[in-house]
Amino acid sequence: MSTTVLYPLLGAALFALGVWGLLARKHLIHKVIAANFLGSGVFLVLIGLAGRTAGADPDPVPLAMVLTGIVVTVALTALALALIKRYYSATGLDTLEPAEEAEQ
Amino acid sequence: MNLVAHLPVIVIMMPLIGASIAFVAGPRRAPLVTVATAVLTIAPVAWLGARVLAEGPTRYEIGGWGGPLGIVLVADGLSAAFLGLVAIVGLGVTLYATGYYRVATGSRPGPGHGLYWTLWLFMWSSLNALLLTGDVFNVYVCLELVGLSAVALVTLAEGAEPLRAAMRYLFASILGAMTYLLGVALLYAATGVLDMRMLADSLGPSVAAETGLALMVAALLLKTALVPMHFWLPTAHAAAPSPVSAALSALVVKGSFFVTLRLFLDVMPAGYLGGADVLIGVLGAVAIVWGSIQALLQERIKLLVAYSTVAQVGYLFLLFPLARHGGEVLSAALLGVLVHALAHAFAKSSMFLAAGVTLKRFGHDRIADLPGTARRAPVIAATFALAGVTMMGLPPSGGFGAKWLIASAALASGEWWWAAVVLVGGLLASAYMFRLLAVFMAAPGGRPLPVGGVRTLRTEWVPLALAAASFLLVLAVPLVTRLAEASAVVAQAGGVVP
Amino acid sequence: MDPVLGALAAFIMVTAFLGILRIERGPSGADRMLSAMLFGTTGVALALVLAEAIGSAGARDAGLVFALLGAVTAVAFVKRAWRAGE
Amino acid sequence: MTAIWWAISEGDTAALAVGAPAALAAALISLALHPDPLPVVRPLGLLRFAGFFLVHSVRGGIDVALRALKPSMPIDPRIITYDLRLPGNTARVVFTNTLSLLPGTLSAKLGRDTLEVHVLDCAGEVTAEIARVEDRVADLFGVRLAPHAGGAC
Amino acid sequence: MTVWLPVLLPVLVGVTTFLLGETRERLRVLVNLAGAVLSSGVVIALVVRAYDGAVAGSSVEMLPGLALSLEADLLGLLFSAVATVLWAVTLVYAFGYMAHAENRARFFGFFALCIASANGVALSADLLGLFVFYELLTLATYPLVVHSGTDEALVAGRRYLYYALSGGAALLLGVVWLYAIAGTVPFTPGGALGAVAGRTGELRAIFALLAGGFGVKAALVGLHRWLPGAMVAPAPVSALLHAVAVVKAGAFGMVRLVNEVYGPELATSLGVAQPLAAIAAITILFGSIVALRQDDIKRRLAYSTIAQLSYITLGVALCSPLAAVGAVAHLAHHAVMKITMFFSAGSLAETHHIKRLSALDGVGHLMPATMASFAAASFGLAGIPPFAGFFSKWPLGAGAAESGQVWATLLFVTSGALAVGYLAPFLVRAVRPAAAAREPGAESDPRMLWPIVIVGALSLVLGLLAGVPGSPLDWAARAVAPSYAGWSPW
Amino acid sequence: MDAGGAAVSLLFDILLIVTLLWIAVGALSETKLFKSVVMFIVFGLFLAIAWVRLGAPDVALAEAAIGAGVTGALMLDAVGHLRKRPTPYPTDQREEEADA
Amino acid sequence: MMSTLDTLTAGIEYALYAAGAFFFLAGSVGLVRFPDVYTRLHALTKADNLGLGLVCLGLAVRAGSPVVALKLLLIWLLVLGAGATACYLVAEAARAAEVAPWTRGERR
Repeated sequence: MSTTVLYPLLGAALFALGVWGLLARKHLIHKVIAANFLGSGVFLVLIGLAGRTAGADPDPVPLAMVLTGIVVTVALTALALALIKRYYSATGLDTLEPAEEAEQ
Repeated sequence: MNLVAHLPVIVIMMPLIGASIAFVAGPRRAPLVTVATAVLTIAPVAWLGARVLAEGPTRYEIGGWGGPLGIVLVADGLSAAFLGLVAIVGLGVTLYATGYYRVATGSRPGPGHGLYWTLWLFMWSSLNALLLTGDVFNVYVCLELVGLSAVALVTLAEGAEPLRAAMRYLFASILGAMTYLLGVALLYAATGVLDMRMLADSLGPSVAAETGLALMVAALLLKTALVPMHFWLPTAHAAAPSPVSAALSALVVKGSFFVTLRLFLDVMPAGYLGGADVLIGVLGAVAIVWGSIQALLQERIKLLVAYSTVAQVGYLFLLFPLARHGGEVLSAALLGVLVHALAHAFAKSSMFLAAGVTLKRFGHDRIADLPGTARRAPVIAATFALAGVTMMGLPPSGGFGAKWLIASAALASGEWWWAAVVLVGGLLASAYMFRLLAVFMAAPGGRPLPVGGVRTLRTEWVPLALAAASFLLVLAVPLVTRLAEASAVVAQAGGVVP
Repeated sequence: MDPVLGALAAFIMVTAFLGILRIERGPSGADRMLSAMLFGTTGVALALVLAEAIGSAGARDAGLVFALLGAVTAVAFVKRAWRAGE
Repeated sequence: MTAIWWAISEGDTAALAVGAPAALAAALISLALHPDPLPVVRPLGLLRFAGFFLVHSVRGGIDVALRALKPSMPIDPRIITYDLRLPGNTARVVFTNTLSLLPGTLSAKLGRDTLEVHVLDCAGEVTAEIARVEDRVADLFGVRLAPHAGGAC
Repeated sequence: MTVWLPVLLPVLVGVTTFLLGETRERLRVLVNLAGAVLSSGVVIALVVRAYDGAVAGSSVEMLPGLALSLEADLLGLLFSAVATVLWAVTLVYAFGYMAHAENRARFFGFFALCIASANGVALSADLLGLFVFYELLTLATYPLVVHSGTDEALVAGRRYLYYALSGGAALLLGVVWLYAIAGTVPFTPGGALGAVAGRTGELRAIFALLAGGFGVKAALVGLHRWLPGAMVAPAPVSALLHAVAVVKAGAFGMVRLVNEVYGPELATSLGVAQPLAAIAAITILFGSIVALRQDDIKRRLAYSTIAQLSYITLGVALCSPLAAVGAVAHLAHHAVMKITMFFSAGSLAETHHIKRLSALDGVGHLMPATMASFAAASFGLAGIPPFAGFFSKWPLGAGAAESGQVWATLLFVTSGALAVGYLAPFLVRAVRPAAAAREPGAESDPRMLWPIVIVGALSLVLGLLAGVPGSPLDWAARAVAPSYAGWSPW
Repeated sequence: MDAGGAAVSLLFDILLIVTLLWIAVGALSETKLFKSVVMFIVFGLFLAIAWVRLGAPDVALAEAAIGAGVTGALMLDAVGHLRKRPTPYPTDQREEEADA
Repeated sequence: MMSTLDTLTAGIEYALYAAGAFFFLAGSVGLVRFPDVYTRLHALTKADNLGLGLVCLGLAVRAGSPVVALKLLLIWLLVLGAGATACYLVAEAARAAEVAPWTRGERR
């Protein structure tokens, strides 16, 4: 019972947190973490709303979606981290914004 | 084996196979592989289009599964039109890229040159999949794949700025994709299906389903860079290597728009998400004005062209408030938007490619420092001029056809203000395009233009050909009309001829 | 959920929760990594207990992965992230 | 290895069909990649070692738990350097890892022929304890070691 | 299909010229001249057929349900003939004038495209086609305006674009709107809007949009500001485009709009013709008075153009058949006369570097043939018989009086006097003894001189032959008559 | 399911959810990068527990292995990289178009 | 109906859980209380692993299936191996970074 309500709510909260982090946090690593929270939140909503509890007939669709989603998220995270490393090597910066101000 | 039954799969797999071969072939032979792939992809796309024209929208269930877990591909006129667009512009971009990334023996190979071919073909394949997929979850996967390869392509440019732009692009892309997936989650919880056709049948009044669809649409708007969610686009499109910029601005943005179109016209029943269509239209109008003004203020050609994309994308969204009226207004507006999407794709790709040549030849793309270009590089100037005419929507270009159709749909619906927006947009486009052309026409003023790089047939004439295609697109309007008629939505609306 | 197993799981979680204090206090990166490793072990326990409580055999496999995870992150930490004097 | 897979898949024979060849292949590959001949583990030694290990790891757990929970926290840590007698890398690694799980000791750095050990309480016959463990590991691999000289902390 | 030739031939010439490039001088001359002569021949053939009452038409579908249609009616052919024939003449002049200029391929290429667009404007069978070519004309003219690439030219070009494209946008809105309520609106003498005449509010707004759009190129006061600046273009451009093709496209649009879209009757009953007439009247006075004060020769001529163009607008806006005939005839007459003047101004500038009126003293002795031609054109413009201008101004004034709008007759008389005022100083100064000794350069290059003499002579000849069938006056009468049911010039 | 079981599982759920949220907020609001990353890894582990709790062991497996494991390792690697002294490119930030 | 044997197994099982829980608690407390990296590692490797072992044992008793029991044993062994390795790696890194071990008399 609690799973179908509480966990989607947790998912929504995590999603909101992720959006906030992605937009408000400056540090690139923080943004990546936030993006992952974003994903986790969505996955929780997916599984939670599917109402899959022990004993119930398992619905394979959300599971398949989440598994795909996790793989995609890891790929994106890997790309983001690789970019961050290159960016840092090139500029010594770990945020997007201050450099912009300097540029203008 | 029945080849016809697998056409959509072939359309998707062809570039993917090409990508793998290009990856294995190495930077020296990859260009050839890519050109071959681009040429070969045209055939199944054309075949698919012909079949759609002959037999109407078709569903393909891969592996014969169907059902919730199987992969369903849908080919209708709309997807065929966009697939054809991707194929033609894709071929142009590929040919151009072979000139752009010349494999100069002895000289330093361009950064990321080897990866370009693989990533580009991979993005092409993902785009084709996005245009063909028939269920909302696979849309998510395709969006992510396109985004992933697009970001990687942007970073092929050297220096810190492309990296910064790519990261901004990536974060926006993730935000969009995740929001979209959240929407899918809610929608699935509410309806239990993912297949677009089944969704169309099972959508009822439900808060969860409406919220889900709203989230999906919002995410797609972000991906299509509708103001105010455009912040990521100009830097990314301007910073990428020119063949990449062209593909991003011309094709990738259209992909997410295509899905929006699908959701609004094929999936949602009329009147669903009440008010959202008007809101989107208003944002589109704001985009036209705001993007054009920004374009007018830019100092560099590529940024100008990128902001022009922000503006031109706005026109696409004028469809939604007009679509409410259904009937002939919808048909005219849909055709107009379709023509606009095509015309803009041709014009925008040609402009980005020409900007790339400008950079190669003159070493920079600062507008103020390019007087006399019309004389030194008449083909480049002609490209910008022809493409510019389409941007402005002046007759007889494709852009004119689009604006005419949209404006007449607006006037027929009684909502004349959308027509006014179209006209104001055209004027603003003239302002920013002629600002550029005027500099090209100016006397060089004694300042010798540095001339570097090598002029090749491919790097100068391919953009010109694309620009000419955008200019002459009116000639293809009958074909586009037939394709629009063969799309699922217009079948409901009853013919496309206004 | 079996109350005993549920209580056990809850208790283990509380102990794991204590470990967060170590992340807060540090002082070095290694100290913080210890918390992550703690969660590796407690995570296995939690997974196994929950597997039993819910009756899902697959969950035990998850426990298996947890066990490896602690090692993987530790390796990554040591090889890539470790710098003295943080 | 196949047996392990059988346990992991909880007796699912279908999984075995996949697992057995995979496990076999993995074993062959790891053999092929390993240049040194693997030291042979003696079954009887293994049994003895397991008993020893279980008893001591329980002791180790109790020991550290008590130290942690006692308000006075009776610890007197030190790092000592221990001269290794065991030959061979595999045996040494097994020894190093075992030592970490046993009461009061924690391997900190495996040198060329020495092992730095962090001891939690320097009070007792720590070095002798370590040497005893080393003997056990040696027994596991069927190696006989010279007696350790012993020494205080 | 013949009706497409006046458009397609110049396009072909233009594209060929671009592709030939800068260096193939001879071939360029050959192609351009051949194209101009051939086009003129085609137009004349069409005219002959139209006089016989056979109107050639053709249409190509552009958008679904939306075709680009051409039709060779007499009104359109008048404009087309003026543009095409004068193109041939101007080409000869331009080969002389541009002999040492840069970027000649570009110049002649766009020049041909301009003529193609002007012919398209002339021969379009409906508002859509007219709009399409009207915009193309803007685009093709821009590179010519900024040809020199100087800052002055660029500024003038920008201003030209602002005005022309804004006008184009108004035009587009008007056309789309009109099509939305009335469907395709083919030009029909006497008006084509009978079916929707009841929607007065919308029709008024549409008229305002369309007249505003045409008014930009027709240089109605307030919308005229681009024209004087655009005179920085090379003289042949000013001559052909600003005296003939571009501005006349606007005036021609007005004629089509009033006579063949709304129809004189509807335009009067809607109350839209009268304000247009008033604005045109103000423009005439404004242009004439400002012209009086200009010292720069080309600027003086430019303001003169502003005034004279509004004769045409006023003529149709009066909705009197005779005045409309005068207006349409003035389309041709003014073209011939003004082109003579611009050619002469170009020769003066190019051969003797004279750009100001005050520097003109004694030039008549140096360039007698040029100045004689100039004089012929001036007499015509002032409305002195038997020069051509008289035969458009007379019907204009008479028509105004006939329809009871005597104020307009008075206006024509006044502006005739003003024209004398701003043109006489040219002639007076030309015959004055030179203040300083001039180098004996005499007449300009024959390639420039002969065209001047020919068009100058035409200013007189067209007047002398005004009564002959086929003269602009006769032609205009035939073109206008169908718009006024029950009216016949004979 | 008896009342006691329900209560216990509710307790467990709430405990888990609060922990997850707390760690997530901590990871994002933390200024020390390394702390954030460790918290992220810990978050991944707890999330895996949540998957187990939701009866999705396959997801738990994936989450633990790649969500926390691989991602965590990659992040640690990136954090390590970000501690090194950067070696900036030449100041020229144009795109690569400048032909060599 | 619960037989005596069942009661007995349940008793053993719960006792094992309790013991396991105790060691988990001790490990965490040690992690928090101990003064430096090395000592904390002691707590982590020994107490928690023992706790896990006991819990596994309890679960094995409960499951009553030899296969599951074997699997639990394997998992425990794996955790032991991984834990010990990780522990060694951290300790070695700490040594390499010259983190001085805490000695008695020092205040934290």
